[in-house]
Formats: sequence, C-alpha cells, structure tokens
Amino acid sequence: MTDLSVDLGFCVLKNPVIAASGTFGYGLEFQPFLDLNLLGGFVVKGLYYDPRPGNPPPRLFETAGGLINAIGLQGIGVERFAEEVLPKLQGLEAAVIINVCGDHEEEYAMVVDHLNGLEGITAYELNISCPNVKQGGRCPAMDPDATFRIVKEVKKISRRPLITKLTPNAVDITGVAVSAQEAGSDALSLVNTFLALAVDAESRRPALANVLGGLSGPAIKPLALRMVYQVAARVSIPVIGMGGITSGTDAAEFLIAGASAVQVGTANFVDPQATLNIISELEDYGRRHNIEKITELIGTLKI
Amino acid sequence: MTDLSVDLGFCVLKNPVIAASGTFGYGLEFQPFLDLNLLGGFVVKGLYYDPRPGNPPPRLFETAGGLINAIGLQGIGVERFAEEVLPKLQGLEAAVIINVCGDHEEEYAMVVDHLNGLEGITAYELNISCPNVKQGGRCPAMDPDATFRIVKEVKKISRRPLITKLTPNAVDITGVAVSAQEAGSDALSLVNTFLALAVDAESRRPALANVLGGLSGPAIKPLALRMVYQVAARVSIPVIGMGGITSGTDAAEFLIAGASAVQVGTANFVDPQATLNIISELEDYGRRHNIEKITELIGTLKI
Amino acid sequence: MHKDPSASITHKESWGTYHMLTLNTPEIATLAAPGQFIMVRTSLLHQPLLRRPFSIHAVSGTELIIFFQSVGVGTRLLSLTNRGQALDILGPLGRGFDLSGDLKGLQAALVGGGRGIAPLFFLANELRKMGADVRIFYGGNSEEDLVLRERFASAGFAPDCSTEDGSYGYHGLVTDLVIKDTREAYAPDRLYACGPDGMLQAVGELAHGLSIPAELSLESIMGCGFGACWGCVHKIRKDGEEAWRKICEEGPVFLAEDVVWRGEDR
Amino acid sequence: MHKDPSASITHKESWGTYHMLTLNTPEIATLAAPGQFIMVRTSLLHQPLLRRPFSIHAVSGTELIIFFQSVGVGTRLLSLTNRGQALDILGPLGRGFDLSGDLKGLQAALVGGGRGIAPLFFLANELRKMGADVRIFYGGNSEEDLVLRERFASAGFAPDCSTEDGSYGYHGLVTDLVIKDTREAYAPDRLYACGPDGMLQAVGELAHGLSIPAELSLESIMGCGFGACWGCVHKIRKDGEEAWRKICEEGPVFLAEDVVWRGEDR
Ligand SMILES: Cc1cc2nc3c(=O)[nH]c(=O)nc-3n(C[C@H](O)[C@H](O)[C@H](O)COP(=O)(O)OP(=O)(O)OC[C@H]3O[C@@H](n4cnc5c(N)ncnc54)[C@H](O)[C@@H]3O)c2cc1C
Ligand SMILES: Cc1cc2nc3c(=O)[nH]c(=O)nc-3n(C[C@H](O)[C@H](O)[C@H](O)COP(=O)(O)OP(=O)(O)OC[C@H]3O[C@@H](n4cnc5c(N)ncnc54)[C@H](O)[C@@H]3O)c2cc1C
Ligand SMILES: Cc1cc2nc3c(=O)[nH]c(=O)nc-3n(C[C@H](O)[C@H](O)[C@H](O)COP(=O)(O)O)c2cc1C
Ligand SMILES: Cc1cc2nc3c(=O)[nH]c(=O)nc-3n(C[C@H](O)[C@H](O)[C@H](O)COP(=O)(O)O)c2cc1C
Ligand code: FES
Ligand code: FES
Repeated sequence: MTDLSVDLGFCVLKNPVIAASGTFGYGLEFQPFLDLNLLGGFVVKGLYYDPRPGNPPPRLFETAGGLINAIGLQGIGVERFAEEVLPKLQGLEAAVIINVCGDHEEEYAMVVDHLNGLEGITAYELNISCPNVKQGGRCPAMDPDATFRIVKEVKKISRRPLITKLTPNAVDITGVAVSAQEAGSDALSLVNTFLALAVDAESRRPALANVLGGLSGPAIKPLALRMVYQVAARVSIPVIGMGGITSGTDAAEFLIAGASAVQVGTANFVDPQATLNIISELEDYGRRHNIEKITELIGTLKI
Repeated sequence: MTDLSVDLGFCVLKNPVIAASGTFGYGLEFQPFLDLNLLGGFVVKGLYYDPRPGNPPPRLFETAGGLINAIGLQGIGVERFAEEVLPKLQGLEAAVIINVCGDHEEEYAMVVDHLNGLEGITAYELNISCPNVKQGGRCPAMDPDATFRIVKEVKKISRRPLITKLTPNAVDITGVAVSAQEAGSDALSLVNTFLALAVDAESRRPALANVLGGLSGPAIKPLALRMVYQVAARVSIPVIGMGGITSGTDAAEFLIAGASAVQVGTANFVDPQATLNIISELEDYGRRHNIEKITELIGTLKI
Repeated sequence: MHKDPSASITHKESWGTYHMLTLNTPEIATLAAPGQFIMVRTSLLHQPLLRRPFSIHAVSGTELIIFFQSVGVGTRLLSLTNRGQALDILGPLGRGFDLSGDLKGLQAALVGGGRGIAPLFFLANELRKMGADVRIFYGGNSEEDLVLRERFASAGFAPDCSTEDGSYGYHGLVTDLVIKDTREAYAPDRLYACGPDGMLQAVGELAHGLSIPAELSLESIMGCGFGACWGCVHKIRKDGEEAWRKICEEGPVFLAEDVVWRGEDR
Repeated sequence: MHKDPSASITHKESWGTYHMLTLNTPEIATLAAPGQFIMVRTSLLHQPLLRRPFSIHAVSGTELIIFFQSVGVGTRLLSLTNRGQALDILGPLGRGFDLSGDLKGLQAALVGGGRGIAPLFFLANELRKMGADVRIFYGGNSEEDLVLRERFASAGFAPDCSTEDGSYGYHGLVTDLVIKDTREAYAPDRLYACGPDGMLQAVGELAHGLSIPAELSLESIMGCGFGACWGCVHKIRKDGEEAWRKICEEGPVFLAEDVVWRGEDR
C-alpha cells in the first residue's frame, strides 16, 4: 500500500489531493457526498474583507472540455465567514486553506489580519490571480513586481504559511513564481483560470454578462501541466499543481511534472466525489507501479 | 443569398474561410476531397529556406477537445517547393498564402527573396510564432521588439502583402500585434498553437519526443477568441482569426469578435471537407439572419 | 441529497423531440418532493462536461421519472439512452413548491410552457392528495409540443391547452389563456408556473393583479446543482434586500413577488 | 481516396474486447487493396477529436470489414455501435502489401500479433488468388486473443498459433514459433507481418537471417491519415537516405530492410 502523505514543509497532508478554491464552496456543501477528513485538504471560496455581490448572470458557459466562469467572487466577507462557517470547519483532519482576495494590497492584509487570530486554519492561499473582477481580467499576479510587493506585505503580518496562487495569464509565469518565492511565499499553487471569451453568434452578445471569464477543466490540462513543469524547475518551494485534473492518472502526471500536491477544481462540479475517486485511483496507481511513497513520483519526468 | 466575399485591403477573398498552415499540407493533399477553388484561400505548410528533417516521433498527442503537435516543421525547403509544388498551385481562384519560417531574421528574408520572383502566390504569412523548433518553445513573436525587427526587415524586401502570425504564448499579444502593425504588416493572423505538455504517467515520459508541443483544436477556442477580440480592438489592419474553428457558427463568432477572415486548422484532419462545411454553414447563418454581406458581422459584438 | 451512480432506466417513451425516462433510484425517489430536480451526467467523457438539471416529473415507489426535450448536445445524448442502461445522477436537489399548511379546497392553477410542464405532473398529484382543486394550463408553440396532454387527462387533470400557432386549443400564449379564464369566471387562489422567463414574468404580473401568490420554478445554466459554484444565480428579494441567490439551493421555486427580472434591477 | 460520411454497419460480431464491423461503402470497398486502411470518426463531438485508423480486414462487393480491439476511448465507442448505424470514414488509404509480379508458388508466411492479424485475412485471400502458398502464424498473449482462429481455418488458412502464457498452441512469442519452424523444415520466400513494434523488428531480423524480404505494416498515432499533418512518421531508408517518412502515405507497409528502428538511428 502506497503511502500517500506529502510534506509541504509547513504542513503534512494525508494525501496530495486538495479541493480547489471556488469549486468546493465552503467545504460544507460537499458533506452530503463525502467525509471531508478523507481529503488532503480543501481551499474555501475566495474571501474578500467585505461581502461581495458577484457578477450578474449568465456566469457560466460550457466549451469543448472546459468551463468558462465569471462568478465575480460573490461571497459573504470575512466577518460572516468567521462567525457562520469557520466554527463548522474545526477539528478536521484535512488541511483547511483560506483563499484570500483583495481589491488592493491593504485588503489582502486586512483579511489575513482578521483571520490570524482564529483557530482551524492551516494556511492562506493568496489569490492574486482571479481574472474576473478587474477590468480586462488584469490582476497582480500578471506582473512580478506587483506580486513581490503583495506577497512581502502579507507575509510580514501572516501568522500562517502562505501559498501564492499564480495566473496563467501572466506576462511570464516563471518570473512571477520566482518573485513570489523571493518575497517569502511558502509554496505556489497554479494555475488559476485562463482568460477566455465566448460569443453567442445568434444574439451577437458575449455568452457571459461579464464579457470575459476564466476557462477551467480538462481543456486546459496540457497548458497547466506545461506551466507546472516550467515553474517547478525554477523554484525550490513546493508547487501545488492544478488545471483539468479529473482522475488519479491526471494527478500522477502533475506530480511527475514537478508538483508536490494537486488541486481539483471543475471536476468537483461534475462529480462531488471526484476528489475521493482521484485519491483511490492514485492508490491504485501506486500499487500497480510498486511505489512505496507517492512523493517518489515528484518531478521524475524522464526527458 | 449572403455575399461571403471579404476585402482584406490587399486582396479580396471569395469567402472568409482559409485553411491554416501545417494542417492543409501543400493544398494538393486535399484535392481528392475538395475543389481548392471553393476556398477563400489556404496557407501552405511552414517553409524554411532549406529542407528540414522535423522532430522524431511521437509527434502528436490527443487531449480533451485538443491536439498537441510537435512536428518540428518538417519540410522540403524553398527550392523543391518552387520546383515541385508551386507549379501545381497556379491559376487557382483561392488565395495561396506561403507560411514563411526562419531560424533567424536572414532566413525569413531568404525565403521571401526566393519566392518574390515566382508566380501564383497571393501573400506571405510570417510564421514567427512556431513554438516547437527552438528550445523551450521560444520564438520571435513572444516579444514586441523582435517582432518589429523581423517584420520591418521582411517588409522591406517583400513584393507581396505580409500577414504576421502571432503566438498566444507572447508576453503580451496585443503589444506584439501593435508592433507588427507599426513595422508595416498588412494583416495579422492569430493564434498559433499554445505551448503544452503531455505526460505519460505509465512510463513517466513526455508523450511527445520533443517534450513540449503546441495545443490546437476546440479546446483552445475560448482563449483564441478572447485574443482575437483584444487584438482587433487595438489595431487597424485586418485580423485573421483562428483556433478551434470547426463550424460555421464558430467562424461567425470570430468575425463578430473582430476578425475579418478566419483560418481553419485541426478541423481539416478530423474532416478533410471541414472548410467546405464551414463555408456552407456560414451561408446558412447569413440566410437565417438576413445578412446581405458577411462583412456586416465583423466586430459587431454587443457589449 | 444523494449521488446514485447507477440509476437504471426501466422505461422509456418518446414523442418527437420529447422523451420520458423512468429511473430506478430508491434513495433519491423516496426523498423527492414536487419542484425538486436531479442532475444527470449525460456522458462519461469530457463533452458535455457538466451534468444537466431535470425536474422530477413523477415519483412512484423507488422510481422517478424525468421528462425532457432534446435541445442540445446533452439532452440529445440522453435521448439516445435505452432501457437497461444506468445513469449517474444527483438528487433530490433544491427547494420545491410550498406544500405546507392546509391546502384543502385550494384553487390551484398550474401553468406549464413546453418542457416546463415537467414538474407540474408531480405537483398536481401532490396537491390533489392534499385536497386542492387543480387546473392545468398547458401551452406550446404548436400541437407537437403538447405531448403530455393525454397523460395528464388520464390522471384526471384534463389540461386547458394553448398553442402559439393555433394548431391546438386556444390560439395564443398560455398566460393569455389563463388571463382570459380569470376574466371570465375562474378565480384561482394560487398560481404555480414553470417555463420560459417571459412566461414566468407574465404569470407573476397576473398573480400580482389578482392579489394572489404565485410560485415560479426558474431555470439557469447550472455548474453543480448543489450550491458549490455560485453559477446559477438570479436576483431575488429577501428581507427587503436584493441579491444574486442560487437557484439550485434557495430555488428553483421562488415566490413571484421575490423574483427581480432583468430591467427591474437596472 | 474517398470520404463516405455514411458507411452503414450491416453486420457486427464481438468476442470479448475484439469486434468486427461490416460496412457498406461501395466506392471505398471497390478500390481497397490488402494492407490499406480506413480512418473512422468515432464520435461527432470533439472527444475523441481525431479519426482512428483501422486496417481493411476483408472486402466483398460493396462491403468492407474492419476487425479491432477495444483499447481506449475511440475503440470503445466504436464497439458500442450497432447494425443499422452509419459511420463517417475515409479510405482506402496508404500503400498496402506488394502484390506485383508473378506470385505463383510463392511460399508466403503471414505473421500477425493480436489485433495485428486484421489485415492478414485480406492479404491471405489475395495471395492465394494469385497462386501463392499461404501459411498464417497467429500469436497473442493468451487464447482469448486468438479469436479469428476459426475464421481463418474455415477460409482454408488453418493458422499456426502461439500464446505468451501457453494457454493455446506454441508457448512463447509468435516470432519464436516462426523461427522454430524455419529451423525445422519450413522455407518461406517472403514474410508479411503486422503487430507490435517488437514483433515487427524480430520478423525483420528473421528475414534478414534467411535472406528473404519481409513486408511490415507499421502503426503510429495518426492525425489525418492522408498525408496532411506529418504526424505519423517513422524513420525509413530510401535511396540510401534515412528520413522521417509518413506511414499513412508511403506506408503503412514498408520493406523490413528500409525500416530504421529506434536505437539503430541514434
Ligand atoms: C432546475 C432546472 C430544471 C429543469 N428541468 C427540465 C426538465 O424537466 N425538462 C427539460 O426538458 N429541461 C429542463 N431543464 C432545462 C435543461 O436542463 C436544459 O434544456 C439542458 O440542460 C440543456 O442541455 P443540452 O446539453 O441539451 O443543451 P446545450 O447544448 O448545453 O444548450 C442548448 C440550449 O439550451 C440552453 N441551456 C443549457 N443549459 C440550460 C439550463 N440548465 N437551463 C436552461 N437552458 C439551458 C442553452 O443556453 C442553449 O440555448 C431544467 C433546467 C433547470 C435549471
Ligand atoms: C495503419 C493502422 C492500422 C490499424 N489497424 C488496426 C486494426 O485493424 N485493428 C485494430 O484493433 N487496431 C488497428 N490500429 C490501431 C488503432 O488505430 C488504435 O488501437 C486506435 O486508434 C486506438 O484508439 P482509442 O481511441 O481506442 O485509443 P486511445 O484512447 O487513443 O489510446 C489507447 C492506447 O492506444 C494507443 N494508440 C492510440 N492511437 C493509436 C494508433 N493510431 N496506432 C497505435 N496505437 C495507438 C495509445 O498510445 C494508447 O496506448 C491501426 C493503426 C494504424 C496506424
Ligand atoms: C466556478 C469557479 C470559481 C472559482 N473561484 C475561484 C476563487 O474564488 N479563487 C481562486 O483562487 N480560484 C478560483 N477558481 C479557480 C480554480 O480554483 C482553479 O484554479 C481552476 O478552476 C483550474 O482548475 P480546474 O481546471 O481543476 O478547475 C474558480 C474556478 C471555477 C471554475
Ligand atoms: C499539426 C500542425 C502543424 C502546424 N504547422 C504550422 C506551421 O507550419 N506554420 C504555422 O504558422 N502554424 C502551424 N500550425 C498552427 C495552425 O496553423 C493554427 O494556427 C493552430 O493549429 C490553431 O488553429 P486550429 O485550432 O484551428 O488548429 C500547425 C498546427 C498543427 C495542428
Ligand atoms: S448550480 Fe452551482 S451553485 Fe447552483
Ligand atoms: S497521419 Fe497525417 S500525415 Fe500521416
């Protein structure tokens, strides 16, 4: 039986499978379908300091093997989160990671500051890469300098490990990765969604009210895998890979390409038990290949 | 009956559907399946000055809704092309566009110089964006300055209109687009393939011998459409859009997003008559929407 | 809320583009209430990627019925399934129609447009069980859309029909037929509706005019169906506050007076 | 080279993971030669995206047969098709086995591994028509792979069989069975082979040792099947020059002496 646990340096996960932010609600939505304790971890939906209304609908559009979303980070804000949600997430074996959002540097710091004093959080994931909110999909993670500043700022006050989540829409994702590492990030997660457009030819309107949205799902897997491979080769902190993972084989591919753990996003919508299936398929894979510890796979792509 | 003709400024196409480079051979391969005269045009396979051996196999890998290729621009070189292929492409009603490649600026100029004196060519498409040949997939079109230099250089000697083909892997595709326009390009075509990686988890090897390859097909359509929309909004020269087009509706979406014509790539492999189907579906679309001239669609996305 | 990875198809019936599938799915069927829906995986490949939502048309014992129209790739694949195959489904999902309180003698008008008739069969049966007086208004573009006429009739709910092209029943919109009847002698206590947005909005206005409540079953593209993606929102008034609320979780059935239509909110 | 968008399935037979489809496709069937193949669209959606190549197993009148093993998503979808459905195919494609010249009395040894047996039935029949003496060597992992034994036998080509697990016939590789026979008394004039690369390479070496020609049918992932994508290359010697040549156009059948195997060329 393969040991699936992975040590990210700042925390040990019982397995490398983490549910991705924005696709797993606040975790609670999945309790009818699975025991959260079986996961390596999960990242809650992006959290701003204040409640956010989100974008008008339509917010979703399906493409060949993919999903474009422009939810606009609708959310309850940090205070209601702390009161209504966090108490229900106490005592879990899975890592509980908070996806921290902000419209500006101070807001990131405000969210972290508020959460610092509360129990039951394993790490923060800095979402500097959401393409929906700002005009034209721009975000700090598109630029190495902006990334450095935000990570540095937040790291200063954070009492918890910091994962920086990178956008594939960056000018140069490896450059941004290196910046985040230099600014003190404890790990990186990538990729967020790819800036995309869908057009309804009948009405000649964008398919989403927000015009642009973010593409996720199996369609982006080959692009995400390439970026994880390139980034993992350049940094020394752990990389958490994601983008289109729907099976244990997909997860193994990301580990082989250099990821220390993976996140599962869109697949959670298709099948609320996707994470569990991926964990058990990863076990099968380990058994078939006589792998003692799943960490043996990491970064072993034979070129 | 909708008038499908489009005027690119430097040439009039009988319809906006052009077969894309590298997916239509030298045109001749499709003669068993269709009459080339029915197309708006076609772009021949990328041509270097000298013959090129191409990459070792495996060269192809299929993904969800997509295809990764690393052909490595295998080709017969400009001399054999001029002797063996070009004579067979004379007198066609379709525009014949040559995809010009080079390992360095001089090679692009050498190809154009050699072809300048020959008959039966409508335009050159400068392929400064093929991600396979150079290490790590870098190419001139990733950088506005390199793009400016090459376009300027080639434009100086070219006796024919110049289309610059952009890569989606650019640091900033709109910046590169503007550079190409400033350097005198007569039109832009986008997008080339997206840099991608596929891993075979069983062998822990890359699925392609070249390690990295380029992703094309329906999977990339939402990303290509977004880029066409962004670029068309920034330049005044015509934009030829492509990426995952398989139907007349797809083609209409690109026109609505701002393209003046479209190219069809991977779909030619799936169905050698794809271009013809797209043309007739575009006719149907025009009829259903009472469109007199298909050019009425261009850039009409209602925001 | 359960996942049943193998709800087997025990019966199938088709009328043109409309299809009815009976699924054996004990856990989900037992819990189902009128107005709730299930999410169905239409392919095990990545296209279509997402599940598709379908109202629960009827329930009997361990079986549940869906009734749908083939309008795109997912519903077409579903229309090609056969008896004996199994579907991967989630359900029952959402909050259905309000059946609380004493409904004895309630004059209930159920208004369905096209495929929107689907949940009203289940609802009609439950309302009758609770002592309500049920009338069905059933509209479509033309006669071919009214494929469930006989099914309703033989269950004792002979529907009042309308078609936009006049090929069957009242010539016009189904909402106009309801309005006409209320102008004449019919005095419903409550409206229940499922169908296209325009129809729902008209039903809401009618209810407002009659000063009676209306319950509307809304549609939206759904990413998950169980509250995790925030993709299915509609603007809803609640406690005086308008917000984008999840149709899959707080709906799909809402009180007409709480539903804010596009235009109203801008 | 034709496209037939609606080659209808007139017959289907299955043995475990192996399947045989008879297609009515007049233009393509009439032109087909042994060793050629067709490209089949296995889905009208975008997954699988590309067509899949299959050898022509047999031809009779306007019909053509393919024989395949279900190994992945495309072949699985194909295995689920039924009589009466139509497939979108291209063919006949590629250059088949060399049947030129006088083949009367030729001792022809046909070696097929697993699904690689597919094209050899067509070939065996054509060779016999031209007066050659045909022997079939048919190998698999185990007995379940040798599903065409009886079909060959009843056509008068009782095959010599081998299995790697020893469950049927010679215990070992099919190439070892051929080698054993040639060591004993059998003296073929020419070898024809289709199967996994290792097997083809061994057949080439055997032919070299016997100083006879061998024709090998190669496989590769194919983007188009008709020479347009340059995706299907193998290193081939021609006029003393080694180059990546398109299997779909110059092959899939090559002379063993022209085929450069990995390792040789590095
Ligand atoms: C709660 C709920 C209950 C429903 N119940 C039924 C039912 O009982 N019977 C029935 O026939 N249909 C029902 N629908 C609609 C049904 O889900 C859609 O018709 C179906 O998802 C279309 O899938 P497709 O792949 O065939 O279409 P696609 O190829 O995805 O799209 C075809 C067309 O349908 C529209 N569409 C896609 N998804 C939806 C959706 N979720 N809701 C509305 N329109 C959509 C698209 O915008 C497009 O115009 C319900 C929808 C919801 C939200
Ligand atoms: C000229 C030619 C003739 C062929 N004739 C036959 C035949 O008569 N009967 C038969 O059963 N098979 C034949 N094959 C192989 C057949 O094409 C593949 O098995 C099929 O394409 C696999 O498709 P899939 O979607 O099921 O598999 P995938 O899900 O795409 O892949 C499953 C496995 O098959 C491998 N594979 C995929 N495509 C090919 C390919 N084109 N060639 C070889 N391996 C592949 C993959 O690497 C993977 O290991 C032939 C191949 C070629 C090139
Ligand atoms: C509907 C939706 C909402 C998302 N919301 C967030 C979010 O709040 N914060 C974030 O960092 N990423 C968000 N993402 C991105 C995912 O976490 C993930 O990076 C991306 O979807 C790629 O992974 P996948 O292909 O497995 O879905 C969202 C994705 C989707 C589809
Ligand atoms: C096999 C293959 C070979 C290609 N070769 C070339 C080439 O030689 N020159 C070029 O500019 N683009 C080449 N391309 C890119 C296509 O022209 C096109 O830009 C890309 O495939 C996106 O369009 P699609 O999604 O319709 O295929 C190639 C694409 C494929 C799939
Ligand atoms: S469909 Fe996902 S939240 Fe409603
Ligand atoms: S498969 Fe495309 S060239 Fe051979």
